[in-house]
Amino acid sequence: MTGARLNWRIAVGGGALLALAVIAILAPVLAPVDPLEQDLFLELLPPWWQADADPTRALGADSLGRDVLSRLIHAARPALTVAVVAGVLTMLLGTALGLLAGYMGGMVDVLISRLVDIWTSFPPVLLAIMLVALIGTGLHSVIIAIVLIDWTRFCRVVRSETLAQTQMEYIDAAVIGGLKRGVILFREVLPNVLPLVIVLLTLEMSIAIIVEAILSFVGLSVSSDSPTWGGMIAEGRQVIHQAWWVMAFPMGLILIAVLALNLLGDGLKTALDPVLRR
Amino acid sequence: MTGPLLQVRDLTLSLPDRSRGKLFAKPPMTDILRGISLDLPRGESLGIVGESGSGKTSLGRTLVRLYQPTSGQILFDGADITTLDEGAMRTHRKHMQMIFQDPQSSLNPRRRVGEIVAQPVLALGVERDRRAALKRADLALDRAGLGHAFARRYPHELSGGQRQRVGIARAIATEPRLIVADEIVSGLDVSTQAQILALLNDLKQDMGLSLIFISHDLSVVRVLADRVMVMLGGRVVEEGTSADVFQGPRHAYTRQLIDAVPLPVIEPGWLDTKPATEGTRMVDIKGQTVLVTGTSRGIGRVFVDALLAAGAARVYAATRDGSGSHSDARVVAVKLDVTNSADISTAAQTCADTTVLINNAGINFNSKLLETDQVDAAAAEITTNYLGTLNMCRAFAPVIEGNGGGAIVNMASILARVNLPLMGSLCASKAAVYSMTQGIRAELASKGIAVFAVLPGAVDTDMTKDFPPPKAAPADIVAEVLAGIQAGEADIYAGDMAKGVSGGLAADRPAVIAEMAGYV
Amino acid sequence: MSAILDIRDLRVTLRRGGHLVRDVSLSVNAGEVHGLVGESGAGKTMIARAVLGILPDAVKVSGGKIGFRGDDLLQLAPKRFRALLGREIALIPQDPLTGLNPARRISAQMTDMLRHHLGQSRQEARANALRLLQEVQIRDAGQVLDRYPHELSGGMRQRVLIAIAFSAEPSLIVADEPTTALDVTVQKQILRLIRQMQERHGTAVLFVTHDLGVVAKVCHQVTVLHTGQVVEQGGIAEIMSTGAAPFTRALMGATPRYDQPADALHPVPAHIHRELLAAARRFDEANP
Amino acid sequence: MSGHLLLRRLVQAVPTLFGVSVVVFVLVRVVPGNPIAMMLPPGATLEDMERLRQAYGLDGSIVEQYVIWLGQALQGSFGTSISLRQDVLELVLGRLPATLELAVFATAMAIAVGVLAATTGVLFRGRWPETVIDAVNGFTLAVPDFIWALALILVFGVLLPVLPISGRVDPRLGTEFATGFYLTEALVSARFTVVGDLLAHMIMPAIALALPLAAIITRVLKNSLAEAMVQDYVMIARVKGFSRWRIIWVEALRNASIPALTLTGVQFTFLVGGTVLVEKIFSYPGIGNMAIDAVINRDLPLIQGLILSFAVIFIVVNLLVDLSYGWLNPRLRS
Repeated sequence: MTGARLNWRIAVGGGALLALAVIAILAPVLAPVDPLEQDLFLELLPPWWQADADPTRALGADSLGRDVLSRLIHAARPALTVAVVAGVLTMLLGTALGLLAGYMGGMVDVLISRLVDIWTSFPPVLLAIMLVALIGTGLHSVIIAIVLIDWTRFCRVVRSETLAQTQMEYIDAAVIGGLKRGVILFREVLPNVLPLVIVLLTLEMSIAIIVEAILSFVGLSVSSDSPTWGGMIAEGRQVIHQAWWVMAFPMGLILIAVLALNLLGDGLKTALDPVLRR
Repeated sequence: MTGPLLQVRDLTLSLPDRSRGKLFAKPPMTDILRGISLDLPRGESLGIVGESGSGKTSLGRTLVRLYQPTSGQILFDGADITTLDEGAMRTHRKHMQMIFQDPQSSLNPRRRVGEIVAQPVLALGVERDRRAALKRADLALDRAGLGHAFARRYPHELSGGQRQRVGIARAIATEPRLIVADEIVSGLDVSTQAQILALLNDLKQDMGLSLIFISHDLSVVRVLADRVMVMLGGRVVEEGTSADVFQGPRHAYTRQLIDAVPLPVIEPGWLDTKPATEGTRMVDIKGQTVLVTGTSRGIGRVFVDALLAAGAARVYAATRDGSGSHSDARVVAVKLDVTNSADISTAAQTCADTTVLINNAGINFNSKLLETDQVDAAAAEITTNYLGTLNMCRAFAPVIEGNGGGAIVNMASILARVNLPLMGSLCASKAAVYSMTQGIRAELASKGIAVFAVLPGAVDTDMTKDFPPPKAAPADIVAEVLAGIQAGEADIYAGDMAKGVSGGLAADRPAVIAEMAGYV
Repeated sequence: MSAILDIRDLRVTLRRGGHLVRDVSLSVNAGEVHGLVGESGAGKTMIARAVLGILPDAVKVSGGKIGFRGDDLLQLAPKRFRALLGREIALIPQDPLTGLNPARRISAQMTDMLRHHLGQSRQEARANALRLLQEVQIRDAGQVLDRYPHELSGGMRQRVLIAIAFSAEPSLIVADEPTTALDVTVQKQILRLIRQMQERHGTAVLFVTHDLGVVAKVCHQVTVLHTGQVVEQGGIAEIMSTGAAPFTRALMGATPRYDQPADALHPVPAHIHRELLAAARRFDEANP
Repeated sequence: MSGHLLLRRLVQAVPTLFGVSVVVFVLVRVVPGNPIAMMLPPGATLEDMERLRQAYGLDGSIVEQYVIWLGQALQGSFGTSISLRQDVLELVLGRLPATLELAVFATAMAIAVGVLAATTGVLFRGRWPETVIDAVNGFTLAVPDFIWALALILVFGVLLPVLPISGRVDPRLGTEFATGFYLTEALVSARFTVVGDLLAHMIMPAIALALPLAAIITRVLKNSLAEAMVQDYVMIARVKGFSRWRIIWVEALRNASIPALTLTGVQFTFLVGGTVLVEKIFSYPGIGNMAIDAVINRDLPLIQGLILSFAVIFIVVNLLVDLSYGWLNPRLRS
């Protein structure tokens, strides 16, 4: 019974993500028009099902007459890049520090935990905006900002899980069995913490997509002419009363990406647990 | 090789007690093990029994150096392993293995049974090659009665008994000389338990193993142990061959433990029998409200801290002038001069929740009986030491009884049993206290109040500065007194000197009297 | 003497199939302690829980009746059944650590039923709680009432739970391994207390345990269970005698005793388990 | 003893606040770029720059600068905002009440919804209401406040225009307020039209902030409730004949609240952090909205002041959470 449930979660979540990835990779091929091409005659053109629609602009056009569909497709590239790169880097940094704090204890733990305390005393969105404002806009800065802000999420969870694992008697058994400290950490503790980390990674990827969108929304992500979902939302917000769809489509895509990642995470959580996997 | 496989000398273990931490200060240390010594000959098995909190599990873990002892010495196969670091320990680990209490948490859920059993074989260098190690694991699994077919399974696929067999296989895979088994059958059904016990018994004989078998269940220990050690409060209460201990326990606590085990035989009236001991009821200091007299100095002051550490809910610290303050909020200063009956009756009202009374106040003029100017010193000693204590008992016995019972502890002296003419008048007053205490004990026996007489030897306080050594440290005396109360020893001989004199009196009374007389 | 509890052909089944209790009958008279003995999976806890109406979600009663002073508990409307619980049927649980709510004072936990079901005033209920605590030999009963569970020792907590169980003078108490989690010296005190209280109040007790030693000391009647079937039933003297059923005798032989050396211990022979398992299978084939 | 704990927490908060101020300080000054140039309006002269450098004590080393800033901050002076040319403390205190009212309102809503959903889910365990609650919750859990805010605007502001999409109060009402706590003040002085208008403005941002928190509370509380419901003390309560609803509320909820509360404490900081963006989206005049502008204008003194006030809010919330542990768990009281 569990088997069937986790299958659909992983299948639907993973399938949606795979589709998004394919779209991002093949964007130049798939996009019907150049996303940067402006056509003032097509300004705020409605999508295909409404009157006055243009069949070459299936999802309508924005305030500068650019094709919404093509922009959506191209914007999948920065979104997914940020999700993967920032997600993985955040995971590496946060997990390393969390393992260290949880396993070493003592001063190392106090130091890392205090650092996490300080870090989480900043409103994360504000910190992201500030970082990007300071190091300059662009994909790199967005990624750096996400890593610098969100490592605490991994660190906290991994630390407490590591602590919980070190209370287990199998760790004592490993000491009696002559394993070295480092080996115990990597061969015994880490495999038990890893599933949690992977689930967190899917969560982190969805957060990265959102943060990227937020930064674009505030105008601080990639350069303003290359399309991003957040940027499109910001533009749509300006014309919301005349053309709601300009904002609605990128929002929908973000929603799909985020839901897919969460679904995948839920599915993996059961799939990676040897006891639940039965 | 000859000599015992494991020798432990005076092992102590203290761990920080985080439940009693204060702002900024480091948490205080709690003694988990206090002065444990034992010898384990090769091929023998030692059972360690005790109730929860006795320190038996901590002892097992300290022996295999999962915990670092605070002091003392552990010799394994002649080598001192007390302070070895993990790297140096590894050469010994091959020969000393452990089976854990909880087979669920002691097996890594993400490893197959075969890998779990092979792990120490590889890590301890018994085999260098992974395949050879797995082969050895198969053999160990066969030997543990599980069969090597289980090597491919995961722990969660096994039953509790099967998991415990994996734990056993892991422990025997390196062919150790010593195995420490901690409560390994406590979660199992009787029929599974019997199988596991039988298996360990076979392995012990086939492999010539030495076994340390820790359990709360005396009956289970009897099955495997050649010798038995009974623990209480981090100390060894009694030790001996298992036949001796189980058939003729010497210590009151052991007797009480044995008496409480329900055997599967019909025995009308068993439920109502109380242990027939020459001792008295055990009293747990934890949660009690204790009144201690004479806390301005010496033993009295040490008592206050020791009682707090033992978990007393409140301590009334009585001094003659009611002075003194303590950082712990549980301590209440009381003005109480035991020679003043008005003080005593006031205290009986203000300290109406007292459940344990420790009559510690006393004076000492170091005077001989005849070779002294006046009889004043003797009168004062009798007034304070004897009458003061008696009046306190008279005032507080009804208080304690009203609170549902408790204890009275009277500080006498080993000199109550033999006169040291150098301070002859003091000895007489202490003898009076000792005699009076026995009488009170009889009177209060049916009222739920345990009465203890403490007979310490010379203690190193300013009151005894003229007394010749050896003198015990106040803290040691107090620790022994509290241990005696918690173990239900009626007469508590605290300190080596007191035990020595007491033993001497039993063996050759005239010799002791002559020796004491010699100090004049 | 009439039976307070009269269980007839009780059958408990997993909702997804598989019997846990296979047509067990037993009866408990007033003033009698009836031991329900068996190893894990024998069905003893399921029977106890069926009597209390607190079977786990995955399990249901699929046959038989549970007679309680003339009523069949299984046929009773939920509201009437709840009205019986606590007042007429009470429970002493296994674990004194989790048996008391850590967030509520002892007084609240002792008086809630007296107040809400028996309509006593706050003062009345408190006075009754105080009297009960004194009856279970707790010193400073007044102070204990105002404490939280974590401030009491394990033995004290079990005494409080016993006091709660007896508080409405029920005619039946189910004791579910009430001393398994306790130290042996405390266990003896608690066993003594349960017997004293039970004798004083004339209560019938269904005593669930895996420990034959405990059975020998506190029970009048015994039902020995294996795989949800009754292996043997009778007075304590019969069960403890050499004429008992092979499984009972084997279980005795497998129980270690401090007064006997190691070679007196014999694991339960495999064929005894096998025969009982085969009987269970035959039952399942006949009653799918 | 509560005093003891309080003191310990306050003492622990000092290094955190210190750390926060250092991090902000270093971030803003170490990163490449001339901080003065960042502060100056376009068209400033070199002299202006020099004057400003001295005025802000920026001619010393970073340590000296920090010491000067800290000295003034300890005396309650956080400097003057560059872009708004007003005292930072005044600015922050002027905007803070709006954010506090919004955050408290949203939190209250989240707790109410979360507790209700969790208890209902456990009450109907294994039946359809639980399935519905789980499904809705799974969805809500995934969607961030940012998306909720925009979706709410789209639906209730544009497609079915029933709610105002920006501001805090309709200026046409012409109401005067004596304090910054408009909602509290209007309630106290019984001006119910104003209360209605304030709520209409607040409801959408509050929902956007509350939903993610409510979802988390629901999930954690439901799990811990389900765990509590199989404890022996719950079994005892059932055997005492109490109803399932009473058992959930009287016996289980308080014990189950502890893990939920821990998380609420952590998540509340995310909620407050979320105000930054949500206030921006709804043009709601709180400190979050101000903070984005401050960053974009590189208004250093204002950024410092705002971030420190966020840090203080977080610390106070965590303090409250710690204190309520004592209430929920008597064990922590002694």
